[in-house]
Amino acid sequence: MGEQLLQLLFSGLTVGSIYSLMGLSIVSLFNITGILNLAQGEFVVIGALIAVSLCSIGMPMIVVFPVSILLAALLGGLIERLTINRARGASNLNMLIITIGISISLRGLALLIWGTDTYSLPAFTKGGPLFLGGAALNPQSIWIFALAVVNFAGMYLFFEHTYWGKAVKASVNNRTGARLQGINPHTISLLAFVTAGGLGAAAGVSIGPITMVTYDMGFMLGVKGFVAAAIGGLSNVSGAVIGGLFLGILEAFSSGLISSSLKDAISIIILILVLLFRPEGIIGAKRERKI
Amino acid sequence: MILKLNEITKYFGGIAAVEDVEFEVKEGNIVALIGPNGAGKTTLFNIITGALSPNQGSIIYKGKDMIGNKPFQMASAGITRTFQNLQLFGGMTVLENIMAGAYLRGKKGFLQSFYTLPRKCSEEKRIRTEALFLLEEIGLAEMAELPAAALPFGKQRLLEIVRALASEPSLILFDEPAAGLNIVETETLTNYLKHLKKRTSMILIEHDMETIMEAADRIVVLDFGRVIAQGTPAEIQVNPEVIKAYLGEDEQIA
Amino acid sequence: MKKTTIFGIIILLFILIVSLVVKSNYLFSILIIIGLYAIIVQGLGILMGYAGQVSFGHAAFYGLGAYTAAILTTRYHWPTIAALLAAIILPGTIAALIGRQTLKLRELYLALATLGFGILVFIAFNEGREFTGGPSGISSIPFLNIGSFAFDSDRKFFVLVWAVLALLLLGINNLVHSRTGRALRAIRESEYAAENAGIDSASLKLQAFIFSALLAGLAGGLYAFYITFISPAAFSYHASIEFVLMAVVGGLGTFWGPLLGAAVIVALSEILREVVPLLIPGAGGEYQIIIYGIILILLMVYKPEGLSSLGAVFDRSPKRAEQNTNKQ
Amino acid sequence: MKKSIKSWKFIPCLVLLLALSLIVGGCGTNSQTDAAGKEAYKIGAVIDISGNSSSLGVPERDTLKMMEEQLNAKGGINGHPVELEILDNKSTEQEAVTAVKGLIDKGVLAVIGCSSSGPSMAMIPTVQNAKIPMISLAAASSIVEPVSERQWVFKTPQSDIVMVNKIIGYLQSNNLQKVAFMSMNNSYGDGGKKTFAVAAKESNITIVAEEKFAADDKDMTPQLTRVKASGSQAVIVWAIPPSASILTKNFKDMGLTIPLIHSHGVGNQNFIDLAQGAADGVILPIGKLAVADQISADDPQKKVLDNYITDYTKKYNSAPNSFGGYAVDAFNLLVNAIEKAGADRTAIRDQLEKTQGYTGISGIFNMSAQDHNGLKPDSAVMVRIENGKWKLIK
Repeated sequence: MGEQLLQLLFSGLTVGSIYSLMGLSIVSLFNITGILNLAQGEFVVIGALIAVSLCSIGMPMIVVFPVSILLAALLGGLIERLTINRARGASNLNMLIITIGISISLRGLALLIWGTDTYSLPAFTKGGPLFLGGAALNPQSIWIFALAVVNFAGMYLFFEHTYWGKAVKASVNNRTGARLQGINPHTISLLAFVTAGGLGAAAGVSIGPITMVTYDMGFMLGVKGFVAAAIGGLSNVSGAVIGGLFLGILEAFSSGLISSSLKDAISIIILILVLLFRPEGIIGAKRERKI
Repeated sequence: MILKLNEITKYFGGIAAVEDVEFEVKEGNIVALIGPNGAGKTTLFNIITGALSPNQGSIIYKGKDMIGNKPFQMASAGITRTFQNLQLFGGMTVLENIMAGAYLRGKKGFLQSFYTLPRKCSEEKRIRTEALFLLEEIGLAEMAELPAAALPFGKQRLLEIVRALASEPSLILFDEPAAGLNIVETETLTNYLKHLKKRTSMILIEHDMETIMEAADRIVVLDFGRVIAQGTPAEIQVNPEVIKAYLGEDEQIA
Repeated sequence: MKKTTIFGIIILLFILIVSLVVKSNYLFSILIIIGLYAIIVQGLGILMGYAGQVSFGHAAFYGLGAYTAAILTTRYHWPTIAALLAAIILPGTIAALIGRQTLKLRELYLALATLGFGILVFIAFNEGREFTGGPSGISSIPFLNIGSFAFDSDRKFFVLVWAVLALLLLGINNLVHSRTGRALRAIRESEYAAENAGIDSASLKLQAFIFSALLAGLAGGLYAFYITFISPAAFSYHASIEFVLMAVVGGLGTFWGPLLGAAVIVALSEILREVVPLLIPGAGGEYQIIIYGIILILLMVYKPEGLSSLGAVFDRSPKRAEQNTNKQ
Repeated sequence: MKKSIKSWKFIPCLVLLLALSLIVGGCGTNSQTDAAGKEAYKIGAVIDISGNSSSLGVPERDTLKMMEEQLNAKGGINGHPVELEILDNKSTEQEAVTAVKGLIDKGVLAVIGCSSSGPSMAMIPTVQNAKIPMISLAAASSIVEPVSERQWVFKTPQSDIVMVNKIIGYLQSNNLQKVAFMSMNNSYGDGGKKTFAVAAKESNITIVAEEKFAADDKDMTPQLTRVKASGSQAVIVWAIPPSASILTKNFKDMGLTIPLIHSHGVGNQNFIDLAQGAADGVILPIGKLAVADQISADDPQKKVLDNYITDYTKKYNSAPNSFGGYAVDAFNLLVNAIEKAGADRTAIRDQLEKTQGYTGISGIFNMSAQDHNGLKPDSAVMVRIENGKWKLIK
């Protein structure tokens, strides 16, 4: 039984790290621009697919990783300039729909270039699973977890401990104030999307070996990321990580111990309960909501 | 007596925004609420209209304690208000603003509205006529079909006042109705308020002393959330405490 | 002559002419689908455009309507018209049960909660094998009939759906210009001020939510009786998002918006299916998706107030969109 | 009320609808004739080219295009060229219905499609009403059963029961009586589960664990953990890639050693590639296409299979899979029927029903008034994956 629980925990941590990565990107963009980006999953997919192509021409993983990030970051920036930037001052709902449009277009682009096939990516390190206490752990899971930790640490330091991070966070609520502080919201928005593209690709390349890559898997990843972010309180970096891990572990344990068919239902019910009764997230402090 | 406040106290994070506030409004009177910024005037309005619930105290309106009622329940009891930062229904026409303000004057619900042609409906006709009458009275009739947001600022202030009036309330709370108005507009407003005394009682937050002295029957002075004086304009004008706390040494009442 | 009368005549003429002139079942089926979606989006339009509440879960009500109609007729052999009635009432009841709590949430939180509700119902369709047939769905649903008259052809069904739609348009026009409609718009413009005018905003929002669920259920029931086969796939959150797109693309808070939005989104995908291969030989669904996405983005960037504003050059209530974005 | 309805606003709306009717109506009227003046035979296809089932639909579309070219290059049917119009249903039921209505309006003689069960089921009432022969490329047996309500509907893929019987046979011959069944939570997995449950009961095989996963799940370790604890002697999985591949990797990672039996849903090279070595040892029933190089030279299907593989590989530079094979059979069955029946839908239907001994990719078809699929259990074989290749289990 102990072995079984440990196995479920490993599974939960693996999937949870993936959700955390998604949640982190979504939350960081939301913190900076106030936009809930429904196309984040597509950034992940495009990043991973770029890596697939690079791998297929024989590039080693150590090169593929930064190059895909760079290309996806460029794409993120390009998209921001072409869409978000041109729709300044649009309402939240309209912005949300623009990101839906981006997500649809990117999915079509992926379908056009890479087709409907599923691809896989090579793991970062060779070798079979590790066995800890009788439970198997895929080494790639550790990489994903590590990436989530690095992302989290970076964002946490940026948003909470640098002048710029705090300023940027404040600029969401107060554009004029931000300008007075010498922050140009349009530049910030561009940088935010560049980062979102890059983070997406980083996530895509590292989860690819485990999840495989299909052109249309982005939306589902995005939805899970939202659920993770919402469980964590939507504007809170540590919340997104904990929300993601919580969601992953919840899914693993509910399908391993209760029923695999109720797994999604259980996590959605938790989401709704959190939204209704703790909208500030499972860890956030009680405070007035702004949105 | 239409309204009586007893020991109204409200804390925000341990700090009292209003404390032990007590005063009365007599029927057909205009009571002016004055005091420096941050004295708790708007907070008091929010409490009277049910948007905030006080930590203690009672609001006796027409003999009944109204604590715990929500704003819409206060409104249906007969208390409406205007806002310091205008809260017009900007996308709706001037006429629609008034008709929306007259919500309580109708009865038709969701379903009935769905299957009744508005122009076949006598209630609708009556509300429209009444709304047009109100607009005419204040000189906005020819702008009835314009979107409210397209009016000049002064007219928007007037519109909000008329909207509050449209439900035929017995008590209206005006939050700085003269703010941002020019001299002519302020005078029109003052006259209009006096004219309204026949229909309703009023509480008025205002900084423009001329308006207050001219229109108010009684004045309540708030400072740091407490009532430091109340009385007729003449009494307040000579109250040394008020002059010290509120008007300052160098300001004279005209 | 009153405008409502003119409107009535135009729409009746439209139904009459189309039903007499058109021979293509394909065209009928497109018009039927547009009509069904327009019914849903009408309700959603009241909720979003007037009460100012977004819902990303309306495919659930649509699906509940469809499943109610399908299960009652195939398993319990109810008369179809009674089943249709139940298909309207059940989603409305569920909306009433969940609405009060849910509608306390705002904007993005409400969007997420309704999305979650939609996913839950979708899971229920998949897992409730005993009743719903699971992922394989329910087939052999009868045609809708009233007495011995069955709506068994596309032409008859078109007339039915559009007649329902016309009545709805009329009703909604009444509603919007009534006391209730003004109150709903007032809530959207300034909830606080609306409350101070005596409008019980929580209750009205709930009523608008229930109303939109009733309409989605109605469309769902009609859909089941039209396609005569249903499976959960048609009621996933993709459909919910599509409905929101239709509402926004058409123009929120406008009279023609919902119909226009439904027509444009459905027609766009049909037209792209025909036109894209002509422009780009050999092109398949890939280009359609990209073009569809790009059109959506362009529209939101350059016409955020929706398509119906294109026809409203002479509209006397301009600057509506500007107003909305400027509000805090 | 005077500005409540701006009736002139209806005009753009009306114009739009009418324009739409002209555009789509106009497309239906052109009909080509070839140089010899013989009118083209129109065939329609509604395929899941985009959306969830696109991995099925795309090879089917490619195959159909290739078949059309080949046929017309050979001079068509009795001198009539064949005009095949392929529409995308985006893997949705509603779009499948509108698409098939469009095709019927354009006067097609018969319809091929759809790739998956849901859209196929949705099209059935329409083709039944319009009396148009339809050949589905989806597996669910409910598409053609009961035949009394599906006179106009045929299908080419083997029914689940064909594959299930193969698996049961394998289990029995290896004396495996306690099994776990895992399925994808969609109509494919659901169909397999139902069929297997019935067949297993008849053969005294106990299902000790029943697990499900979503098509887009990223980790099936929790489900496998339950399977591991259940003490089953073999695991049967009804799924398609990528989830089937992820499951296989998880299975290997967890160090499970009991036999892993998949369904024909993983019958393409992609599955093996994705599982990155973990697929070795997997056993599955499959159409003969995947092991065409291993079946004996005197197998009646050998030549048909080899031809298709050669042609497809030449044109598209990749090996065909069984989905494309379903399209080959559907197209050929239809061509054979039209050859005998001419441009008469009822006659085409009758001829389809009378199909006897057609040797196709998925097997030898013998249709009848009771069987609108016509494939026998010998149309599938069991294979084991060894070193990334299918290996026929003799």
